[in-house]
Formats: sequence, C-alpha cells, structure tokens
Amino acid sequence: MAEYTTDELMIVNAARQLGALAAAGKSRCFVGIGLPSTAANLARRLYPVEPVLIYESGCIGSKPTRLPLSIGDGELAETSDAVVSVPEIFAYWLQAGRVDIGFLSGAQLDRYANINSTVIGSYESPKTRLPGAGGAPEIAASAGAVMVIMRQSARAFVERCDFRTSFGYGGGKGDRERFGLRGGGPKWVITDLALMEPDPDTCELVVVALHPGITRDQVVAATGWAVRFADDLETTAEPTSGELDTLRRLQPA
Amino acid sequence: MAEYTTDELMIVNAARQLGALAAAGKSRCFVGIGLPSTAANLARRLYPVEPVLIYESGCIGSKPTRLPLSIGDGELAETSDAVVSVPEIFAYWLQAGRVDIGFLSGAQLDRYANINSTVIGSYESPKTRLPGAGGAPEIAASAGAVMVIMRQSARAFVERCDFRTSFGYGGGKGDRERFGLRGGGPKWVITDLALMEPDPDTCELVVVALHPGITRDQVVAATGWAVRFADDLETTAEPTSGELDTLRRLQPA
Amino acid sequence: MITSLRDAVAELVHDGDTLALEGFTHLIPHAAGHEIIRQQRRNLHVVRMTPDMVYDQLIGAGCVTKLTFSWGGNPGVGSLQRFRDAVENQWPHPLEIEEHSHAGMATRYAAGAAGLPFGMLRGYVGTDLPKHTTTIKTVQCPFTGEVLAAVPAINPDVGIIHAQRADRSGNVQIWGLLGVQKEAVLASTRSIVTVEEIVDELPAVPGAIVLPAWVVSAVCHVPGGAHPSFAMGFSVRDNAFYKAWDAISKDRDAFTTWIDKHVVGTADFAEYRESVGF
Amino acid sequence: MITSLRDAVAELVHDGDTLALEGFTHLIPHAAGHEIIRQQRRNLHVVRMTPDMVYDQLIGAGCVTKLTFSWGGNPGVGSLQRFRDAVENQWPHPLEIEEHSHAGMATRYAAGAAGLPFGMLRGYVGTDLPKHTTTIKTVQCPFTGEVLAAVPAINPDVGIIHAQRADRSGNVQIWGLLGVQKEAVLASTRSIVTVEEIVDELPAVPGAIVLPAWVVSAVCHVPGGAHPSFAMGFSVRDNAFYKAWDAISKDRDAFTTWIDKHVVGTADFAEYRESVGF
Repeated sequence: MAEYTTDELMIVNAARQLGALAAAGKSRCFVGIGLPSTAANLARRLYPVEPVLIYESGCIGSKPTRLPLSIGDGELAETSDAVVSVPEIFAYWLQAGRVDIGFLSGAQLDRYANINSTVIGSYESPKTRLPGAGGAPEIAASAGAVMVIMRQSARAFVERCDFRTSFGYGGGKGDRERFGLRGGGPKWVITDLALMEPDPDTCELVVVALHPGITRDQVVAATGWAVRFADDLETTAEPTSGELDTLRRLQPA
Repeated sequence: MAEYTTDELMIVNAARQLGALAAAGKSRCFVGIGLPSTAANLARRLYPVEPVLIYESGCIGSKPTRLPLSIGDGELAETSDAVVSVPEIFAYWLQAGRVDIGFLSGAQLDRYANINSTVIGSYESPKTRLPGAGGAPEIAASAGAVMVIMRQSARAFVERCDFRTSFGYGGGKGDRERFGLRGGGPKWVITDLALMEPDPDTCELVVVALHPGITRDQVVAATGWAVRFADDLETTAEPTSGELDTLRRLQPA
Repeated sequence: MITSLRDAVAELVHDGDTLALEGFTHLIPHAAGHEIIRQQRRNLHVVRMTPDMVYDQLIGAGCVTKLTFSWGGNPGVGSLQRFRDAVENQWPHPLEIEEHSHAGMATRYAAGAAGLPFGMLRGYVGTDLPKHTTTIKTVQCPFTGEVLAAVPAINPDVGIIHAQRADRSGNVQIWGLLGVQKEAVLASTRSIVTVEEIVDELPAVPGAIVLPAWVVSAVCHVPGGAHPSFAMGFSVRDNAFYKAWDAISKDRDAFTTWIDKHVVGTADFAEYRESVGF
Repeated sequence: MITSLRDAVAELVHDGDTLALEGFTHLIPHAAGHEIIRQQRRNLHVVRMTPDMVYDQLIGAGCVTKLTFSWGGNPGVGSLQRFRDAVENQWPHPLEIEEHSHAGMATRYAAGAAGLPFGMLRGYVGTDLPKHTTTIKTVQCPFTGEVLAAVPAINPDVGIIHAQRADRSGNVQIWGLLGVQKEAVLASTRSIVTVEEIVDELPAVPGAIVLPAWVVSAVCHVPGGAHPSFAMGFSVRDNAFYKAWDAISKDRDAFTTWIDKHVVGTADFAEYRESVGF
C-alpha cells in the first residue's frame, strides 16, 4: 500500500473528479493557487480530456510544465492560450458563465456550504483577521459548479460561519434561485476525511464517501453540526502509485 | 497668390488652429477620416508641437506617413503608440476626458452648433437617410472642445436641425451645464466662407473672420438664420505656399 | 470545429436569427455575408456598428428585416445605397432600424460579453436618439446621483468575424485593429470565424489576441474572406472596390445583376474571387 | 517626465493622498513603496486588490490610515502579519478598512478609468460584505428589472506601477500578466511608473500594451524595482524572500529593525538592493 499525505489524498480525489467532469464536457476550471491548481494540473496529466486552466491573474488555457508557486508566476503567462487583464477575466470570463468549475476553501464552512474566509470573531474586532474575499464571492455566484477542498475539523466545519464570504446554498434549497445566482453552487466538498455532496432535496451537505481507514465517528467528531451520512456510503479508492508518482513529479524539487 | 481649393482653405485654417492648441498643451485630437484627419496630419508636419492623433478605430498616437483613406487603414495601426479595442477607445479615452479636441461635421448645423447627421425630413419617413451618429454624440459630450468643419450654405446652416444627432449648446448658454456635459462643446466652426465662434454670453455662433475675398453678404446668403458678425471682424490669412505644398505632399498620389 | 463556410452557415445560421458580423473597417467578414445570401437566409436581425458594404449586400438581397447600427455609410465614399433605399423606399421590403451611437453599441457588446443585462455610458445626452430608439434609457448612480445612459446588452444568436489565422484546434489569433470582434464573439450564443490560414502553431505576434477554441463554434479557412476589407499582414484594403460599389449599388437592377452573378451565381468564395477578379 | 524616484515621490505623493500601487503578483512596485516609507508620508489611504508585502510594509511603517482591498494575504505563504496586527491590535495605529471582492475592485478601477461614477457586476450576492462595506449598493436594470451590485469608481490621487520599460519620451511598455495596472494609471489623477530600463525605441513585444507618455506623470529608472515580485523578461519571483517575510513581519521589533536597516537606512533602491543582497 502506497504511503501518502492527506494533502495528496485530497488532491488525487479532486483530480479524479476533474477528470470525470472534463470527460463530460465540463473542462474549464477557474483555479486558485495551492491544492486546486495542483489537482487541476494533475488531472491534465492523468486523463485523456485535459481540464482547461483559467487563473484569476488573467491566464486562460495555461499549460504549466511545473507547478506555479503563485497565481502570477511567469510560467503561467508563458504557457497560456491567452492572457487578459484582471477586469476582463472577471467580467468576460467568470461573470459571463464561461467557467465550468470553480474552487473554494476557507477557515469555516457550514452545512449549506457557505464559506468564511474573512474573520474569526466579529468583523469589527476580529479574533483572527483572515485574507478576505479575493475572487470567492463571484466564483461562488457564477461558476457552473464549485468544488470545495478543505481540511475537516469541528472548528472549521461549523454550525454557523462567523462571516459569510461566499454563498453556498444560504439557508437551504431554493436560496440560490431566490438570489438570482446563475452558477450551480458547491457540488463537491473534498476533505482529508471524506467526500460530501449536497442533498438534492435540502442542499445540506451529506457525507457520500469516507477515505480509506476513516470511520464515521471520526467524521462526526470533526463536524460542528449533526452531520448526515448517505445511505449508500462508499469508500474512496486509495490513491494509486501511478497517481502518486505523477503528482510527486509535478511538485517543485 | 497661390491657387487653392475650398477644401484646402478649410484644412489649412483647421491646421493652424490645431497648431496653436497643441502649443497651448491641447494636443490630443480625436479625428474622423476626411478633412479632420487631413488637417491634423498637416498640423503634425507644420508645427513644433505635434497633435496626438486618436482614431475611433482604437489607434492612439498614430503617425501615418501617408494620409489614411479610411479610419481603419493598416497604416494607422502600424504607426500608433498603442492600439486598443473599440469599447476601450470610447470608455477609457474619450468618455474619461482624455481627448482635448474632437471634430464634427454633418448635413445641418444650427446657430447653437447642434448638428444633424441622421436624417433630412422626418425620422420615420426621411427624405434623405444620412449615415447617422457614429461617434458624434459622445465626441460632442466628452471632448474638451469641438471643432466643426463644414461647407456653408443656407440648406446646411439652418434655423433648426431636422434631427439633433449631436449637442452643441442646445438652446443657448447654460444648457450644457444643465445636461451635465463634461466637454466644452464646439469652439470653432470652420467653413469654406468664414470662421465662426460661440458668443461667450449667449453661445450663439458669430462670424469672427471671413476668408480672403468673401463678403458679409455671401455669408448672410449662406446662413439660414439671421447671422451675426463680430465687431472686430477679421480676415483669415491666405494659405501660404508652404502650407499648400506640405498639404499636397500629404495627399495620396 | 474546422469546417467549410457552407456547412458552418447551414448549421449555425437560421432564418429569423440575430446576427452580428463585426470588423471595424479591418477584417470585415464579407465571405460569410455572401454565404448567407447564397443560402437565402431570411428575416434576419443584423447588428453591426458600421453596416458597411457587407450589410448593404444582405439588405439589398432581401435577407434582413431589422438593422441595429450606429453609422451607415460607405467610409470615405458616401452613402450606403441599399440601406438608404430600404429606409427611404422600403425596397426590397421595409427595414426596421434600431439606431445607436458608436459608444453605445460598443457598450452594448461589452455588456453582452460580460453577461450583464445592460451597460452604461455618458452618452446620447441632449440628442434626439432617445426619442426614437426605445433601447436607450437611463440609470442613476447610487453614490453620486448622476444620471447616465443605459443600453441593453447585445447577445446575438451568431457572432461572425474574420481573423488572420487559427490553429488546428480552432484557437483563433487576431491582430491589428481589433474593433469589437472579441466582444461580438463572446456576446453571441454561437460563432463563426473565417481565417486567412490554418497553422500547426500560432506564433506570438505583437498586438495579437487569441480567442480560445472553446468560445468559437466553427472555424472556416477562407483566404481573402474579408475582401474588399483587409487582413493586416495578408492584404490591403481594396479602396477602388469600395468606390466602385457606389455605382453598382446605386441602381437596383445593377445591384441585383451583380449579386446574382458574383454571389448567388458562384458556389463559394473561391469562385467569387475568380468571378470578381481580385 | 523622466526623473528620479525620490523626486517623483517628493513631488507627486502627499500626506493624506489616496494611492494605488498595483501589480497582480507580477510587477509589484516595491521600490516606490520603500521610497514612500523613506519620505515618511502619513495618513495615506492605500488601495490595492492584494495588499501583499508592499502594503504590509507601508502599514507597519505607520504610513497608512485606511486600506481598500479585496485579499490581504502573503500569496502561497500565509498571513500578512503587519496588516493583521493593525486590524487585530491597532498597531502602530488603527487601520480603517474598506473591503471588496476582486471582481468588485476590478470593476471599480475600470469605472474609474472610464470616467464613470460607478461600475456594476453580478457580485456580493448573499455574502456579508455589503453589511460592512458601505461602498456596495445595488442598481436595477431598466430593461430587465434585474438587481445588480453597484460599486463606486476608484480614482486615486496617485497610481503607481512598475513596468518593463519606457522610451525617452516616457511611453511605457508592459507585458506578461497585466493585472489592473492600465486601469490604475488611467483612473488616477497623477501617476508614477518605475521601469527596468529606458530605451530609445520600444520594440514590439507579443502581449505588450503601451501607456502613452501623456497619461503618465513621472517615469523613473529603477532596475529590479519590483523585487521580490518580478518583471517578466527581466527577473523571476523571489519566492524565498516572500517566505522569509513571514518571520520578519511576524514580530514588531524584527519588522521595525528590518525597515530601519534596509529601507529607512538606505538612500535609494540601489542601496536597498545591496543592503538586502539580491
């Protein structure tokens, strides 16, 4: 059995999903730096239909040969089909609905996949000041679907976010429609313990699969709300040595 | 005495004004094709401070070696400091107030320098359908000042335009301010007979100079309203052979 | 993706569609216009800042029932005769017009490309255009109280442009005067791009933009397809042809004879080139 | 036009000004930030999508009383420590913040560049940002009735960017990731551009834009002036420096010692380079 880190586990599971989506014609990914960029670049190497990488720095169709360390690395501009201005990438590409898959993460996530990346504590006197919104509110609004990649813990997976930086399903089913949001919202939450997906009837996040060796109790302990499990709960496949080898060759030396 | 056409007379007078404006720091000209483009290109060759030519096709700082025949000639793009898209040229450059001098012409002009380039007759059943607005309404609104170059006749210089395509001074002094227009409006009307300028108190166009050999009666006959003459009516200087030689070398063979 | 212009028009352009054939003097997609005439599309709403010869032909050939535009002349020559005849005399049939300014049209395309329902500008103030054009309204700034012109987004069914080249995947490269072509393609539901050449790799060119293949429905190899407009790096504007068009288009019979012979009477743009001789 | 950075900052940047130092990861004008610290400007309102290390330094050095931004982290590293200390502990003094999203900030710069009082976007919907940020309002489409987010234009007193090069007339050429630099300069009343080199002629470069000299107040020759950010074609991003910044900036004394030694204690950016050693 191959050894792997929890980051590698999350990346491989995200890449698999991206590969399946690309094969189904949903290939345009609006990627931030970090795990999403790594997952998308891994999927580019593993699957016959490559995701199209779009970075908020204005790069469209980037094909980096090594992983970028920042969203603005020269490598991204040099290997892109097109480089556009920041106003254009948000207006003509993300807002116009040309992005199939957006990625989000944050310090807190609630059962309806609303996310906080702004402050812990009150806004006026925060306990911890986080970086803030960045592209998140409009990725959450306009991407065809959103993938969340985030480590799971009771502090992070909370009953209620201290601040709502990006909108998942609000208070439940129908809220996205009520607000006139055009994107589909979060469809997959990939954690270091499990995969979660919104219940089609309520939009509440439900655990649909556990990673190998993870128990229900571990997930319950790492979730700040009374988390539900799917009836047909599955176990994710172990990262293969092929997946891990490709991933590790991607990483900067 | 040099022989010259009335087009050459108007172009030389326009170029002189542009040269004086450029020397006073008002050098950015938003030029259409035809007489304005020719006048601006002539001024570039005659005066120490060159006008900066901006074309609505997106060319900024064009320095054509020969006169362009259309606003989109390759020569313009090749000799420009920058080429931008059409949405950008109107939004970031004209609307933002970066143009010192705009040019207008048309089929009809009234005493307050409002201009018609849309229809003769009624809009619904026009006697003559003209090309329409193009860039004119926003040049009239946003250019620091506007120069009108237009042949004078009682049919063209009318009491009232059949259609107001671009706004000069509306019904008189204060109307531009009332409408919140940021540009200064038409400051010079150069015809084949005379030069006109708005009266500072009323904004009505007043003849300030006659071209050599032109009489007041000719101007009165060629104006559809009771045209006024300045107290210190001047006569424009004849086009010099230097001006005419430079102009004729500009023209395509 | 890469297909013949005949197949692209047959598949993507339907009777009753709203079309935008764009290109600002440079890169006007004349070959595509001809193919639409050949395939006898009808009841089209055509949108274009400068209708130019390309829409003069479509209007005169009876394809068009509505025109949205901002400047309808033959640049540097004079009137657009078929356009005038349609507006003044309803020939070959009445033509509904929706008239804007250049700035307004550019704003409308940009809003369409950005997925916004409208765009705004400091425009139309004090002019008679808003009296006749229902798609000019106002919006108030919620911060300063200023009133600005509002115009609805343009989202054509099909955006059609001509470009210098594409690679074999269908990525399109354009340089020189860019006009509103990017916006026209991005604002449209479907799009057709005719190109001067199709190459293995797109070499980097100063001033060039690239439209990724996935925003383009069809790429068609049509060398010279902008004629008498031009493609920077490949051809120059045929000013003589623009001047000659005035006489051809002034007379209904001369126009119809010309269209029948050179457009309807030819199988494709290559035959048109031979027929017209350029 | 072409002047030293010291003179440009002395002349163009005043206490109490609103500044935008822009550059999206690429081309961040660090040298200009240092010179503002050296000249002890105070009470600044600094605007930037990603405050980054450049504003961490200005904030920690006590130059800033208000920050308008959309993402305040050290990209790929973690927190922006001086920014956090100012917001969480009011050190060195309270910092007013005006917080937006990237899309909102980009829209605000574009509106500023276009001479519009506000911009609009499909943004902020369902988030808590409008509860805390008074510069997020709504506007209704007069055609469809849809409600969109409205944000006011940003029009800084001074826009400051770093670029690859300028010619001797002051025309500025930029390529690679362009960010919002064009908008930041065009939206500002005055502007300063530091460049890697000054040349006789600007050779055409694929992907490059040019800002004409007449929209720029001052051009300053400051090779490496983006460090630890980079200038495509001249340098690469100094990722190690970004990582090292975390430890330097985490501690108030370590930060102050660093600023005093390398910024306040050096005469200009050339001395800073020697002092820091890159």
